[in-house]
Amino acid sequence: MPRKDLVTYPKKTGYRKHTGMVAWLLHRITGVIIGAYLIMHILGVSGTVSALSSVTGASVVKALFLVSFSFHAFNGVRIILMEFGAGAHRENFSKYFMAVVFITIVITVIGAIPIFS
Amino acid sequence: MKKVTFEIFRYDPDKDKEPYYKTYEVELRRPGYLMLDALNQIKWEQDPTFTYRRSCREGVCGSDGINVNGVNMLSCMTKVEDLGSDHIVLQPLPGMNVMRDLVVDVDDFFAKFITVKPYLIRKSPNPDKEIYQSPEDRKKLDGLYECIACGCCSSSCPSYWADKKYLGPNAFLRAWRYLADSRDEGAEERLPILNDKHGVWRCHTIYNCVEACPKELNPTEAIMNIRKMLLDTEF
Amino acid sequence: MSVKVEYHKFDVVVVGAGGAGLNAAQVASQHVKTAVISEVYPTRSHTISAQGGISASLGNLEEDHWHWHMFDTVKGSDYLADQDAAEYMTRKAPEMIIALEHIGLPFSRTPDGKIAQRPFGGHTAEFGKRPVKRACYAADRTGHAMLQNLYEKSVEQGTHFYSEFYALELLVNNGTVNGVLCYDIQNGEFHIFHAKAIIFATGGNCRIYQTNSNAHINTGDGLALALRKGFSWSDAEFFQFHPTGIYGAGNLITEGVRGEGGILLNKDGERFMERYAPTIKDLAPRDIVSRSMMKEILDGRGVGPKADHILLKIDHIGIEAILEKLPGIHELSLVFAGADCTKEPIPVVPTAHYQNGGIPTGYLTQVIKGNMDGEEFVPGFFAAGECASASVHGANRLGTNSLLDLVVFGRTAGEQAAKFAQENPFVDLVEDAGKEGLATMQKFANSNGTNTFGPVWEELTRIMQTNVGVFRTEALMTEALEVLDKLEAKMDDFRVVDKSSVYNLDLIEALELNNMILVAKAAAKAALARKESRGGHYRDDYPDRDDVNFLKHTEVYLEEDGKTPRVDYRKVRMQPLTVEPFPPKARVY
Amino acid sequence: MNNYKFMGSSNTGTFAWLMQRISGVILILVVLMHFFSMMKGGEYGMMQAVLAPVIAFGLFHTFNGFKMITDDYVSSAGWRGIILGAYWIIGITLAVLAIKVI
Repeated sequence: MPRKDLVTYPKKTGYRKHTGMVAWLLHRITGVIIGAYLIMHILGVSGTVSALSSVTGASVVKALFLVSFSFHAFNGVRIILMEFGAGAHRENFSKYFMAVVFITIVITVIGAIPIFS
Repeated sequence: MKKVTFEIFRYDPDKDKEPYYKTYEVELRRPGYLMLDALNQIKWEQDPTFTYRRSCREGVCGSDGINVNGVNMLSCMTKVEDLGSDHIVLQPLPGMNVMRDLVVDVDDFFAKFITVKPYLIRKSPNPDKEIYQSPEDRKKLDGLYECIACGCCSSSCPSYWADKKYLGPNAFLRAWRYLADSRDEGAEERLPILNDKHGVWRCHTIYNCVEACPKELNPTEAIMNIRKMLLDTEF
Repeated sequence: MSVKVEYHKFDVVVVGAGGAGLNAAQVASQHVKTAVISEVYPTRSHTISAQGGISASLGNLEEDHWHWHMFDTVKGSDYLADQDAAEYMTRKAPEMIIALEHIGLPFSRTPDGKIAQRPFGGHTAEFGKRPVKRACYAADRTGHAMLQNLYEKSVEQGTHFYSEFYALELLVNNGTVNGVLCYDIQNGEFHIFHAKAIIFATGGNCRIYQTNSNAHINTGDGLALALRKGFSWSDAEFFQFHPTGIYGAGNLITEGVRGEGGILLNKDGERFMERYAPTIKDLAPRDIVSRSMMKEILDGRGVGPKADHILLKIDHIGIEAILEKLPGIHELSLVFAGADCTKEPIPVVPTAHYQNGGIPTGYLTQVIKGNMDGEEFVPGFFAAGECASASVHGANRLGTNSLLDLVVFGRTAGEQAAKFAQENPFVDLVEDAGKEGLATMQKFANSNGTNTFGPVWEELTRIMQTNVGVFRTEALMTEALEVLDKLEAKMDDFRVVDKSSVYNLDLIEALELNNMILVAKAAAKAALARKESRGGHYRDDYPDRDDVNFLKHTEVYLEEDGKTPRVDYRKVRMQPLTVEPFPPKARVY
Repeated sequence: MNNYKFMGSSNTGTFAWLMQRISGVILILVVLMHFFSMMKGGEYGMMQAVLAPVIAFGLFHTFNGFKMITDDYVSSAGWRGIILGAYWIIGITLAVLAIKVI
């Protein structure tokens, strides 16, 4: 049936963020950061745009890469566990998410020492 | 008596150029006062022009999915006091077009639900008696056939908001209910529909559907099972 | 008054998309072009709330026979059922259940893979000797599973759906029913469906009671449409009060709870049904249990601070059994009663549940017009489900027979209507067809009086609950009729505030209320005229059954003015199709 | 009602989905190896056994990930074609540049 002027949804409050949705958003954002880092790194190291070498070599950028990478990697593992294992249950996924955050912190701290020393 | 403010999305295409929000005060007249009681109170006592869907009022017909303080739920199963807030924002289900007030257009939602061929497909002839099914096989359908098609899951899914052709968690749950049925022989016909750019691969395991489902079902698990089945058939 | 009306032509049009409507549509679509009109989306019809099961003498767990089932049905109806229809339904039952299973209904299973069955109220073996397991079930979501399967099946068959369409008028040309006028709730437009055959499957009307188990849409619209066109409402006084509605909310707790071993307790913790029905106790038919519960409450043995309800105890069957067989009940009692039924009893009270009568039909679902002199079929008009009366339920329906009714008669209606449509040409619509429906619609759409929906509806449900409820007397019902007349007058001074053409719920509620008042008046008038007690109709002033004067169907017609009910009667069809009739006997359990 | 009947005729995603998982798991190992080895200025991080999978799987995983985001948010077939084409060009260019370094 044809309808009169349907409107889309002007949000007063956005959809409530729970761990699953936060994890997904972070996974997207960190993915883009890592991708950008990889592109810049290759362009820099290969000498195509040598200026980028110093950008990707900067300690802060390296640290940012490390945080993003650890989160993205272990959240990826979490997703695979959910997909193939028995992880796809209500009770599990917040626990898994907290484990990912914990591992990310540990790896970042381990990496930060050589980066900044 | 305790009073709660409701800030409700309003839009009437006949007279409003733009949607707006209107505030109502609702009395909670007994312990366990339900969201639907509150909506009825507003409609019958304060503002008859306010419109929403409802029918069975016991959480099985799936008419009254709405977005309450940013989460999708059924108004007839939600106790106002359980929300723990004196200020409640009601919006129509996100990701669907608004027809009026809290009423959304669900034709597209039902079209997607039907796309996955949600009926028993039999290749072998039926016996004269019932098709035997062991209690263990029957148990596999628990958590699948209880779906009430309220749309809370699909409407909570960021992939569904982004991709208008995405079939959505509801359709996959429905598809898996039949794929998992020991009596069904329609996997060949159903899988190509699910194995698509707008099919199961658009799911990013965000879990909003699981959080939103008022019947506590698990569409994400159904999607994962479909993926595994696809993997088995292709490799 | 000129409005744009869109015309559609179908061989068969089904009004109502519950179990009966969808089953009819699903079958008719296999033969002819079929449309379904529904006030809500099909999967949201009230069949979805049916819980406990659907009866059929499959004999999967113990010996059973359709003849025993027929006996139980006739006895349960207090001998008011038409016995040809009762035989037809119970004989067809096993075949229909198998057909449902073949389209995918996820029945619970026995260890050897057959459809599982459980006992239910009033179902017995060997003509009343002992309870029998006859109800096939899918946990406690039988109706839910069935409705969705039927919807999916009818979509597969290519049925045309018109969802959120509200029927305004049944169209008749010279005695032949040939169409229906509808209002598109979503767009505010009018549609006329011109058809060779119309199937009414519009459901019940228990929203006229304060405490009821029905959905917001069960307002008796179909009955009102049929009444206004000169058809009758058979056995209008018989309503079923289900014993176990949740106290305060009215939502149903299935009889399957008692089938699985649940018991009713009064405030002394006494299992009082042992006194009222010594043989089958808590599994007596619903009218008897409801009445016993009300007696306990009136005698001061009710539970709670106001001593106004009864307890239903189920926790003794164990938490695992509850979660496996009654998961929906667990959820419902948690939300609506605040009671965890695995640990504590559920507070319950009788709740208006089902309209036993309906538009009278033959056992092949053709609508009939009749009185004591005889009956004749109406061409092109079929009815099935709760809105129809074949009649298999008579004065009281047995649990699980309603799902069976809508499956058997829904299917039959589909077959018969398709056959009728194949054999007969279209009958032209009369000139200005739909005039009356449009006029009613415009009257309310433009109304600017003083009364609004809320107060009138509250008054209506209150008076029906107290005065035309479980126990009835001449004085109570006379008072009810007076109040209903006043309420009807209020509808002439009504106000519909909402003037929008899009999803105007205010307008729909006004139209529904208008129908509800008509239906309530018809019911009260029929109840007043039946001076005996039978099944669900219990008169304090006439406590005994009177087979000499009242072993006959009530037929309520409307007078010429289109709003005053007139009570007539029709003979009960006592002759079954092939077996010997069951003569009326005293009804004890 | 809209018709979704013809769905299922376009590309399938099983292979891409599976490869995204496999490459992801391998990348965790090799990238961490490369990263920490380079931190210490070690030769180990420059070994071809480490770098080759970093480049191959890294580029695949990156651009397949970008493609997923594109699939989510870009519905027009034209734009999608242009963007996916750009991914291919950039991906191959980067691969050539990276191989030259090794």
